[in-house]
Amino acid sequence: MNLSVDFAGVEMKNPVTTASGTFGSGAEFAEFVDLNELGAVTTKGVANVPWEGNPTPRVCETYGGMLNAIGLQNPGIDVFAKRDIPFLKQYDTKIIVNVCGRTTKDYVEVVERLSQEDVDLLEINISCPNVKAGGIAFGQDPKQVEKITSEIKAKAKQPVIMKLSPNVTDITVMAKAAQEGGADAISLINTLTGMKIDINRRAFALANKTGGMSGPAVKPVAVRMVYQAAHAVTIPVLGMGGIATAEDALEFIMAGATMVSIGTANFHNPTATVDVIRGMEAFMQKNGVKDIKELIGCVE
Amino acid sequence: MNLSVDFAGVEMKNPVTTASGTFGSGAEFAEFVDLNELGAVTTKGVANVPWEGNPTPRVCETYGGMLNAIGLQNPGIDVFAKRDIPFLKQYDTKIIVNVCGRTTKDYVEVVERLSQEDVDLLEINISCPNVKAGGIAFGQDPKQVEKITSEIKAKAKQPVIMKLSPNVTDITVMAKAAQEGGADAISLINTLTGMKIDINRRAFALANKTGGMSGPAVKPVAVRMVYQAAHAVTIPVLGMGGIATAEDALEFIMAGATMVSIGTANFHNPTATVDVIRGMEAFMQKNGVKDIKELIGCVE
Amino acid sequence: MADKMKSTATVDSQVMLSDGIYSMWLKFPKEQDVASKAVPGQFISMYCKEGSRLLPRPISICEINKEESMLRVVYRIAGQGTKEFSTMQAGDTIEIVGPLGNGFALKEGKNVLIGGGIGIPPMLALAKALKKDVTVVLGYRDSNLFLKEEFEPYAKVVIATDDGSVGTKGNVIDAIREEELEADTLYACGPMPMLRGVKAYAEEKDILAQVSLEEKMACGIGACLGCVCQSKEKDSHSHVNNKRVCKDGPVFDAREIIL
Amino acid sequence: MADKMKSTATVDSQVMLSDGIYSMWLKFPKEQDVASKAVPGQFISMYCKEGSRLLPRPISICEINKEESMLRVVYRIAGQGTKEFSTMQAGDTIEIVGPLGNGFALKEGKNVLIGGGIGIPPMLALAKALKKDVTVVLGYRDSNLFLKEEFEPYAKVVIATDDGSVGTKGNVIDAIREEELEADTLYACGPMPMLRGVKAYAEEKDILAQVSLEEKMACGIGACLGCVCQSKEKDSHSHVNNKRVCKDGPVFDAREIIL
Ligand SMILES: Cc1cc2nc3c(=O)[nH]c(=O)nc-3n(C[C@H](O)[C@H](O)[C@H](O)COP(=O)(O)OP(=O)(O)OC[C@H]3O[C@@H](n4cnc5c(N)ncnc54)[C@H](O)[C@@H]3O)c2cc1C
Ligand SMILES: Cc1cc2nc3c(=O)[nH]c(=O)nc-3n(C[C@H](O)[C@H](O)[C@H](O)COP(=O)(O)OP(=O)(O)OC[C@H]3O[C@@H](n4cnc5c(N)ncnc54)[C@H](O)[C@@H]3O)c2cc1C
Ligand SMILES: Cc1cc2nc3c(=O)[nH]c(=O)nc-3n(C[C@H](O)[C@H](O)[C@H](O)COP(=O)(O)O)c2cc1C
Ligand SMILES: Cc1cc2nc3c(=O)[nH]c(=O)nc-3n(C[C@H](O)[C@H](O)[C@H](O)COP(=O)(O)O)c2cc1C
Ligand code: FES
Ligand code: FES
Repeated sequence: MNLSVDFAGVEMKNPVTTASGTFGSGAEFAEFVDLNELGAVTTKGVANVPWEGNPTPRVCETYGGMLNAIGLQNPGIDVFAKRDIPFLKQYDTKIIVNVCGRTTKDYVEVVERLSQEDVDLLEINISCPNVKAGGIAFGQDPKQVEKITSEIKAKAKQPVIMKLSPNVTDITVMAKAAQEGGADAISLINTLTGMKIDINRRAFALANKTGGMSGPAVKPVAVRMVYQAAHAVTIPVLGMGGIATAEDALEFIMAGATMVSIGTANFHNPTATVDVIRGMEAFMQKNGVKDIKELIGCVE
Repeated sequence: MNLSVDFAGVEMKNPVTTASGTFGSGAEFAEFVDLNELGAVTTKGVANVPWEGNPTPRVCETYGGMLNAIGLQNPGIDVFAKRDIPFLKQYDTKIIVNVCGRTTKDYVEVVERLSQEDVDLLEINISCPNVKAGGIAFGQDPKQVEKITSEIKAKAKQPVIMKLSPNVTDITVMAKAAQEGGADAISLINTLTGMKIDINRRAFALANKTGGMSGPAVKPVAVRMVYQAAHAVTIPVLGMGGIATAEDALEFIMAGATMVSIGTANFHNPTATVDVIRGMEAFMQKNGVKDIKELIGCVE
Repeated sequence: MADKMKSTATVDSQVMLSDGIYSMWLKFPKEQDVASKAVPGQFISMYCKEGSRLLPRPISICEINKEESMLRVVYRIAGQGTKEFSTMQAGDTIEIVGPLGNGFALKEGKNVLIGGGIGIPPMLALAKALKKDVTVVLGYRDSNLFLKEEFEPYAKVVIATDDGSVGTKGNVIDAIREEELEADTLYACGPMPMLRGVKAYAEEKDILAQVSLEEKMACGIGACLGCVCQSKEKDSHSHVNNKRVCKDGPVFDAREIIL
Repeated sequence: MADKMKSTATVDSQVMLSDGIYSMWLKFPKEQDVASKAVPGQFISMYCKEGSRLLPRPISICEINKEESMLRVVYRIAGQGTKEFSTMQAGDTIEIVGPLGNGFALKEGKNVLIGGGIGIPPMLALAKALKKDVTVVLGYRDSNLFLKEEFEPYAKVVIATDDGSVGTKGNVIDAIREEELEADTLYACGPMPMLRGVKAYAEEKDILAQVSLEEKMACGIGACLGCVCQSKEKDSHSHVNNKRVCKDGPVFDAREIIL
């Protein structure tokens, strides 16, 4: 039985990674799962300098999901390179570094800095709904998507995954723009912008008013967008949004994703990542699937 | 205690109506609830001629919600006017007729036909994701929104509510376009486009491949869009998307909705509409709110 | 007006009949009349407790006990919802809406009831209601029969199995031909290929066939138009060639619908 | 590596202590070591069965029984999740992750423990662990006291109530001043205004105060950065002025954080 996939030129032992921001840099979850079992670890967004993030409350629960407005708190690329990369290098898993920024220059600075580091892929977050400048602003305009992609590609030593926002009218336009800009892959979905009001306090549940929605509730939107995007471009797709079980992961793969990320599920099941991998193996065993690649995009 | 609201010039005994397509024209639910208790009944979309709708399966369940691709099956305006309007006129509730079409001409034909009928408001569905022509195509382009609104307004005898699609990058642009076109109110959200794959059959759960997502799972997106839209326009907002309880309804009202619709909740609780009304009364009682209007948009 | 409601039933008993097939008796508050209104061929909408599963699960009525205000359902574990039901124990409560749909029209003459797989349960209530001249043809996959003995007091029982381990090897129509059963009316519930066979057989013999259909449902009461089947004539409700399985059915005269 | 896990605890007993306040003893499989690793001030993440509620509910450890592999939690019904917990009965199972967070540092000298409202429970485990020179100041809204008697074997107990119905009328700091309590270390858990008062009092008296904070959490284990509080110095993990309540806390030296 073969679970390995080639993702943008990187050989992964299986198609499962973590969704950026839900797994830190792996240290905390390493107490619950063996990181060696994962296809890759995708790290929390990192910028050129440390970011404070948003005031609290930063998270709240919603029906079958959650909202977050962390605001991309991160220690900056220097600390990340010194502390988090060496930590992850101890494990036999690929490293996908998620990059955030306020300006194109910010992004490029991080990407250049990472070109000296031994990491496998870069995931560029142009779709965070929780920061005022940068983030989602890039991800909602195809011209900007193409431009920032090509500027990053000009400097990047590792293959580049552009992470797209679901808060758009037509995801295929954004997927194509990323491809045009030279992206090696795309990942989606980032969070859907949402809001919760506490009617008893007559106040927003999050200090930031709006937050990004994730978890099982968003899965149908994510599967739809992965399907549409996978049919619009020729570069591989990293699918995510509400994956909690192997069945969920297989839905994304059958819709056209070459890899999948586990995000919010880690919060209600700290072993979700390895549970998904084992469940995929069990499904393949039961259904006589010899190679996971047979399933990628098999539902047309 | 006063629950009545003025919605686009129509006095409603309370701010609760039904979401189009989830309540038929009221006949089936009249066996479960007293329609006289509702602020208004909003009927299933009706076109100038009968529509067959989509092949089955047309509905499927998702985590905390559902997908539908009914495809706007309806008997056409003639049968509707002869059968459904007289049925609803037996009750002391307002009538909001939801209108669908493939071309602007289709919409205008229905609107003109309804100008002779004793109904209270028109809700124009320019946001149905489940039909090939018309529907959502209008609702995703601000120029089209404005144009179709003004053409409908030119013929309409009743106040016009434009029903907006959530499958857009910026809901405020669409809300403003509707207002520019002369809309008397806007309603949102229609369904989010989603997809489900049955991994065991390796097939789409819906014959139409994609469907519209509704139910509690979508509520945070709906509340966010209602808040944004209510702050972008001066016309009143009819809010919906995942409302199942009085608490949910109040969240929309505090976000800025003047009225709310109960949709998918009717399927898991046939008395959801009146339960919401009673729950709102109880909340007002407990919190010393004399007039529901005090709560509209109270969270800024 | 407003005389129907969601009812809270209490599980009176539940047993596993066969691999993955459960039988549950539900008891209703006397004043709610759910059982006394029920007729064979109708179904109830059963609701899950788990809040991530919102839509009703339509399940046919297998037996009706009006005196005790009880209904029996027999169901197969098909997914998470039926799995949830299968863990329920006597004394647990469950929300239901029903009885829903139209039920079978009871005819005079020779009645042949045809149940395939999980379409068998509704035939039991029907066999009991028809009382005389009843033959029931039950189609199973293999020798894991269920409910068979319970039919014996009310009907002549004929069996077909896919693997031939019991009765006729083949499908229910094969069994009818093999046993040379004569019928004035057929009543059928089961998988689509079986229903197509029943419809064709009825046309061949020029007899009436009432077939019970399945479709994915959202409201279960006729409001959402989720569960339609194609009808030959323009339906009087929809004015297109569509009938609602939940409200206009689930039982249809086979001549009226396209399978 | 990979030595922590989600544990399935069994409810050993549950009782209501006061209006809306419940006490539950959870028993863990011996091999999982949850109780034996726990220290006062830590918490556990409790998970709902209902699938629409996905995030953990952080609840402080109120008592630790290592011999029996049991932990006690005392919680108030604050919303749907705690309501779900309150319906659980002996024998029911619940999923938890823990023990989590850092716990109180046990100090020599005069220890004054301060609990306000639902911040009282963790003080019980602490009082038992500190053993000597323990005074506990408990702040309640009114005469609906809970846990008070359970402290008596381990500590001198001082009460403050908002309405003055028992003990000092006012807050816990009012009670400390009224009773002229001397302290080398304060340990506090309760609402934010109370913690601010404790921090100010400690600064005034130039003594150590350890305060236990609350914040909305998503992961509960330090990975998501959902639950931060503002720290005076740049934190060694985040390199900004933020500390994670779940991982770096919930107990902090009051001097290190901005309340
Ligand atoms: C009129 C009618 C009568 C029925 N009578 C019986 C019966 O007596 N015994 C029995 O075992 N089954 C019966 N079924 C099928 C039964 O409704 C499904 O097996 C059940 O809903 C599956 O639910 P689940 O949560 O286990 O499966 P899931 O696949 O997890 O269900 C997901 C969703 O799909 C719907 N769904 C799945 N399968 C079907 C289906 N075959 N028909 C309609 N909806 C479906 C569910 O209701 C739910 O909304 C009947 C169906 C209909 C329409
Ligand atoms: C470290 C820590 C220890 C705690 N110890 C106790 C205790 O011993 N006894 C007790 O009664 N309560 C305690 N709380 C508060 C308790 O976590 C909340 O009351 C509980 O999570 C509410 O859940 P709910 O589903 O009933 O409420 P809801 O309001 O429905 O919960 C919705 C979401 O908000 C979160 N939430 C709501 N209130 C709080 C809160 N005050 N703090 C953190 N998250 C919250 C919930 O976890 C959930 O994710 C503690 C909180 C923290 C952070
Ligand atoms: C708490 C939290 C923090 C996140 N931080 C980031 C981030 O730093 N960068 C990023 O690209 N996406 C971030 N995301 C988005 C996730 O990576 C993922 O796209 C989204 O949550 C959908 O997947 P899920 O439903 O499996 O969680 C974050 C999500 C959550 C819930
Ligand atoms: C089965 C079904 C049919 C619908 N049909 C229509 C329709 O005909 N016209 C329309 O404008 N919206 C239609 N909608 C959308 C709803 O009116 C509503 O906008 C949406 O479902 C969100 O609300 P909810 O989550 O409360 O259901 C339909 C929704 C469902 C679930
Ligand atoms: S399920 Fe709604 S009409 Fe049949
Ligand atoms: S809750 Fe995730 S870091 Fe504390």
